[in-house]
Amino acid sequence: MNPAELTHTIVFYGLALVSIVAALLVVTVKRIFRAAVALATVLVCGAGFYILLDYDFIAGIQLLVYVGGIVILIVFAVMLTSSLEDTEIRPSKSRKALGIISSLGFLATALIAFQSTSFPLSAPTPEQPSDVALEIGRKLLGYGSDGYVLPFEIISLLLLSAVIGAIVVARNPLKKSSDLSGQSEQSDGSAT
Amino acid sequence: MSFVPGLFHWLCLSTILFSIGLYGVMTRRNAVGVLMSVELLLNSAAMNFLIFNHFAAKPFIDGAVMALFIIAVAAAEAVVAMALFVAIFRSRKTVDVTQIDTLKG
Amino acid sequence: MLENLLTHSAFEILTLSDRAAQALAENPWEAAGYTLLALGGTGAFLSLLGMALIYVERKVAAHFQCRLGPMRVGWHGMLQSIADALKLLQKEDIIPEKADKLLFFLAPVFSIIATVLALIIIPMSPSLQVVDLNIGVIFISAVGGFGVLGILLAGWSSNNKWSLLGAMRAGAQFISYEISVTLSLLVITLLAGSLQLSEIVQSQQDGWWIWRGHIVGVVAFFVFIISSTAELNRPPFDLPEAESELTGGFHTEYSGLRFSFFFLAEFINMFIASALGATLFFGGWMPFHIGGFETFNSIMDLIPPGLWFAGKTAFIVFLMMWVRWTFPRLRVDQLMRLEWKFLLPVGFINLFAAATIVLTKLYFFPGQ
Amino acid sequence: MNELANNALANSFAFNNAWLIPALPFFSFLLVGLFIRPYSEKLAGIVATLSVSTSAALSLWLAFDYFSAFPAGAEHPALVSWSFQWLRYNEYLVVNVGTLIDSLSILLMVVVTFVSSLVHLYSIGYMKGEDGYGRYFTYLNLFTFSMLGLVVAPNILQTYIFWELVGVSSFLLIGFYYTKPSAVAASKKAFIVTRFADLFFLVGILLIAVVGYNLMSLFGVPNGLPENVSAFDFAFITNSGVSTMMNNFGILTPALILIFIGAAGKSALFPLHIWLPDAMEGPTPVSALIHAATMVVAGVYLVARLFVTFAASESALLVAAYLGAFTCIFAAIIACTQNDIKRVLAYSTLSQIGYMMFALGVASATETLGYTASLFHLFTHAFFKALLFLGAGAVIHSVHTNNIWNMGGLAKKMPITNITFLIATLAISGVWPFAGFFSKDEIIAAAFGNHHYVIFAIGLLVAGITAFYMFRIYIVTFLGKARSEAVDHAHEAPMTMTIPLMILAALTAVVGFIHFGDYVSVASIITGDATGHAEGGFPIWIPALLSGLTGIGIAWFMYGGEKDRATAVTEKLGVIYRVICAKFYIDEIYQFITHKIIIRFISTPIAWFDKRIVDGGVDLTGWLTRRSGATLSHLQTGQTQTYAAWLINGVIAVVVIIWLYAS
Repeated sequence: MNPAELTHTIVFYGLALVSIVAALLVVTVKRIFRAAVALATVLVCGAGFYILLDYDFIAGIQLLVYVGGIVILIVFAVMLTSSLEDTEIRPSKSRKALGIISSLGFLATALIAFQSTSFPLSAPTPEQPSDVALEIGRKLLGYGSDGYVLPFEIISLLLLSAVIGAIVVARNPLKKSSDLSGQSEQSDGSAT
Repeated sequence: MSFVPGLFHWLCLSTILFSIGLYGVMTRRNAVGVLMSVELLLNSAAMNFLIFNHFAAKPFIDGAVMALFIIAVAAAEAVVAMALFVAIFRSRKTVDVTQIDTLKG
Repeated sequence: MLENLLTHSAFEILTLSDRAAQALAENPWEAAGYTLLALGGTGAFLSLLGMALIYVERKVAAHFQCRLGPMRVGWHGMLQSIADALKLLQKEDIIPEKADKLLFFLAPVFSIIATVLALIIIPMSPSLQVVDLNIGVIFISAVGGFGVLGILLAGWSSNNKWSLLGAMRAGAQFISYEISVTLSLLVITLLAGSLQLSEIVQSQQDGWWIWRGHIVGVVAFFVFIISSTAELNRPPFDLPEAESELTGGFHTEYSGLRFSFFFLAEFINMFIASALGATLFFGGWMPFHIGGFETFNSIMDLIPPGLWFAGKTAFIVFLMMWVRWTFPRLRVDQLMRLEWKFLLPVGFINLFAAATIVLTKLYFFPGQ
Repeated sequence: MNELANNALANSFAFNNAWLIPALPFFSFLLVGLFIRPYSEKLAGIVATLSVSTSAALSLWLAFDYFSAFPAGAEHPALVSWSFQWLRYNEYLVVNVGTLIDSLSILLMVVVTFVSSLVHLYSIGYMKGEDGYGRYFTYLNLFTFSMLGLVVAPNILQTYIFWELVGVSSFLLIGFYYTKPSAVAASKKAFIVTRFADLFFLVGILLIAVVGYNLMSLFGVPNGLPENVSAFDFAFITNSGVSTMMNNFGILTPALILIFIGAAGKSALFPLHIWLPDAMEGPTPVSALIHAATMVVAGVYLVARLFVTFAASESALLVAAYLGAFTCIFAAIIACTQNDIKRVLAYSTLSQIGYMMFALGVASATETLGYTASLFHLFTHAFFKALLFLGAGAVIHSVHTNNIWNMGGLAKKMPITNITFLIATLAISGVWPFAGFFSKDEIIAAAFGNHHYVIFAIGLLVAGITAFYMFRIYIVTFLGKARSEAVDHAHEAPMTMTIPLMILAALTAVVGFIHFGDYVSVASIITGDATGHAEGGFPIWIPALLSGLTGIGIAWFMYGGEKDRATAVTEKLGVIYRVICAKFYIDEIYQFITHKIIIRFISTPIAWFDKRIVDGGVDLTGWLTRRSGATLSHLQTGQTQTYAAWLINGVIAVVVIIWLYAS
């Protein structure tokens, strides 16, 4: 095992350990804000995994969108809907058992499936495209048979409608003001 | 079996994360917690795309594109979910999913 | 070596991580040495730079207000910052009883980590850069998220309504202005055709993007400066810590060393934003070049790249301080209106214009 | 086919765009009904009238072009000027929608559009100030469209569709005063009775189509027909080879009798006549349109259209002949006793339709005078009967009553109406030189010429009765003294009403002189045989005219003088009079049959079956669904996480099952 491979292996297992522990914290911790921090950890580890897989660009996007956007949104949701003293009530025994059985069942099924399937791996040292970001850009805007311009546009529409929908759902119907920015401030204040 | 991470190791990792997410989806009482668990699921799904892209189709980049799409969908989902939580909290003063059962038969 | 420096085309990028990787193949101990050097160097740089910036800020503020500022400790108060640091270290570390202690502890760490992560990819000179990620631009806006996460943690875990309000303001402000920053970064990415910071610097060897990209570059620069000032929570966008309303905002409950972490992070972030602005718009360590004017360019090359970088960064830092002591603080609705109704449309139009310019090669000195 | 004449027609605008004739009223129906009516009622009437008048002008143009290309006495081919495929079941069962142009359809188009446009014009004055003025014109347009579509149909299925549309629009028109219970009842009665008859018609069509299709599949397309002929086309049905083959299978007569029942329903032959007198509940111009020129002659038109086929089946024609003759005398007798001016006219219509029908019935493939006579009578009758109705409408409009015994002495008050009504009365009574004389004479001659002496006798007798009852109402209405105060306030109708009257009166006076047989004869259908005139050796017009004059004389004797001789006569007749006056109790017999027999012995058990078994079954399904839903709804816990657990475990179960199945 050469030094590069060794570091690769060590980093993988280290990150895996951290992310699994953090993921467990996400689903079990009683204080929801701590769960959010654990989630951020999992996602950052995810970015690390992507770098290990040679997808630096996706890792950057993961950090940008997940940590810079989604986690902050989740934290906002936490802030708007609960307070520091709130701790979550434990789930009922039966539900917990159901959850454990289902997730372990899924894990077992999936692992057996992986074990019993032979995947068509690519050649030992294949060439990755030199500039992944450039290639992804070409793919996203390509409208040939292997282009993704249509899904790309649909995703844009999805995001737009999600944003508009979120504003419509969350705005306070009692307030007549059309000034959204002022309104979000007021709902911030009323929720705390 | 070698300890150098190969396809199987990576798949194990993503599956474990996915299972943990499933457990969270089924047991979390706080709706925001459920949302976080769903993010775990999405994250491990995106990771699966990249894993297979890396191990099975390295000269191509489609798995990465899919991962990008998943991230975008996750963002949209988080936005809508947050708006819904705020609206639900405003009307019911709780985001405990076990208490939101108006559709009970 | 000197010859190499004189011909600008030979600015060889040799980052610390590259050297570590090279060394790893030969001698793992050397690699460990480079890693330690990077960590230690960054830490030392961080604290020194922070203190220097605090001193500068105080001096600049004082002179804007026709005062002298610190004068007692050292020559013209040069050692004032060190004295302040010593004072902070000695202070009692108070943790509120009802705080979430784990998160309360983590919050300043997050802030500092964010600054360190951002700092390591800034190319300060051809040979002074810790790592040279090929997704530098994305990375630097991604790690910004950690900083704001730290602020949110601090606000939440303090269990204080002022802190919470400040944190939420910070979060909203960051998410909003992040879009504009990214849009203006994308303009330069488009012009330079790369996400890697060192390549962006190299792409400016015929001239800095702020004037090679003429209108688009200038607009992007101003959008960048305004939005990053807002992201840094610096006045006039300092609503998250507005003393008059929130008694300090998210760091109300912090004291001593932890408080100094936030304080330090804030100033380092200002440096990072300025350095990024300098790198993207003013060519980073690239001397002032004009495409085709070989003689002029080689004269300019006589000034070392590190000095160029320091000068440009200092200029932008001064610009930010100038802004701070010139404009009054905005209201929350004004803040949001500025972003969503002004900067965002401008940013989009600018990005579109930049794409057009790149396609039609209307910028100055298109590739020789 | 005459190529030269065909070429002449090829450049004719009216011929090439014959579809416009029915389409114009349809477009106007949409336009008026949807857009103009809500905006301006007055404009609705004008637009509707203009569109139908344009149609009338177009059909006159078409007639001119057609008869220029194929002059009098020449062969008159049937041409399809425009058509498109609407439904295609298989190669022999194709339904086209198109316009068939031959002398018969041109005759009907001219009559329908002409009378219809005059009725439209008349209605502008007559309906003034009524509620639903615009709606009225919308319906009128729809009705005109339906009738025209029926007339130009090149295949029997299109005929059937428009046949039903005529039924619907007549339903709407008869029930125009839908706030009046009697009008509602009358419209329902008309619709149900004709609909009942149409059921037989449809069965007849399907019988012919199925048999025709099978014949073509077995033996190929008959000689003399194009390859792409469909079993629905008139060209196919009237083909002599086809009718011979169908006759050999014994299918022709039943099918034709079924179709004839449909025709009898629309043409109100006994015993399906009961709807027509009641249909007088509609506005009087509607009666003029429906009962003079259009709907009731649809049956005659249909039989005439299929005449060649009917001629191949002796019995079907005999049924038509005797039923027509019976209706003829039956309705005439009832007409003598009615006091409602419109009802008298209605029964007179029945009687005249009877004439037309038996005239068709007495014709045969070789003795075709009856065919020509029937259509000639249809033609003249359309004018004088429309005139009579419109005149009656004018009278009613000014006196506000239908009862002739409340009128009298109107001649001086309404001179134009009086004169035109008199002309029409003379025409229907068969007095020379008015139109009725010629056509009725020809019918009676045809009956005599083809050795149907019973029918000939009936025809002569009815000619007299017709003259009697028509002069009865004329004398009572217009002559003598005023019998009520309403008459004192009577005044002449407005111009929009008198102009149609005058036009119709003029036509009634002259159309009899057209040598009709040259234009419309069976020869135009049966190719090659250009004969059509079976002149009797004996001048038939003398007894016919005498019969009519006798009737007039009796009427004058009974009602013309100062004395009330009529009462004495009715008293002498006693029971017979009362039976006649009650219209032979036909309505009561229907009532008895439907209520006492059908409802008690058929409908009640079926209703029980429907309510208990069918509805019970449906209820059982509903009950089962509701119960199982209520039971299963307990699975619906409202807990999203339980659903998630179900989902995941379901997926795992499916995967496991697939594994087990695969291995």
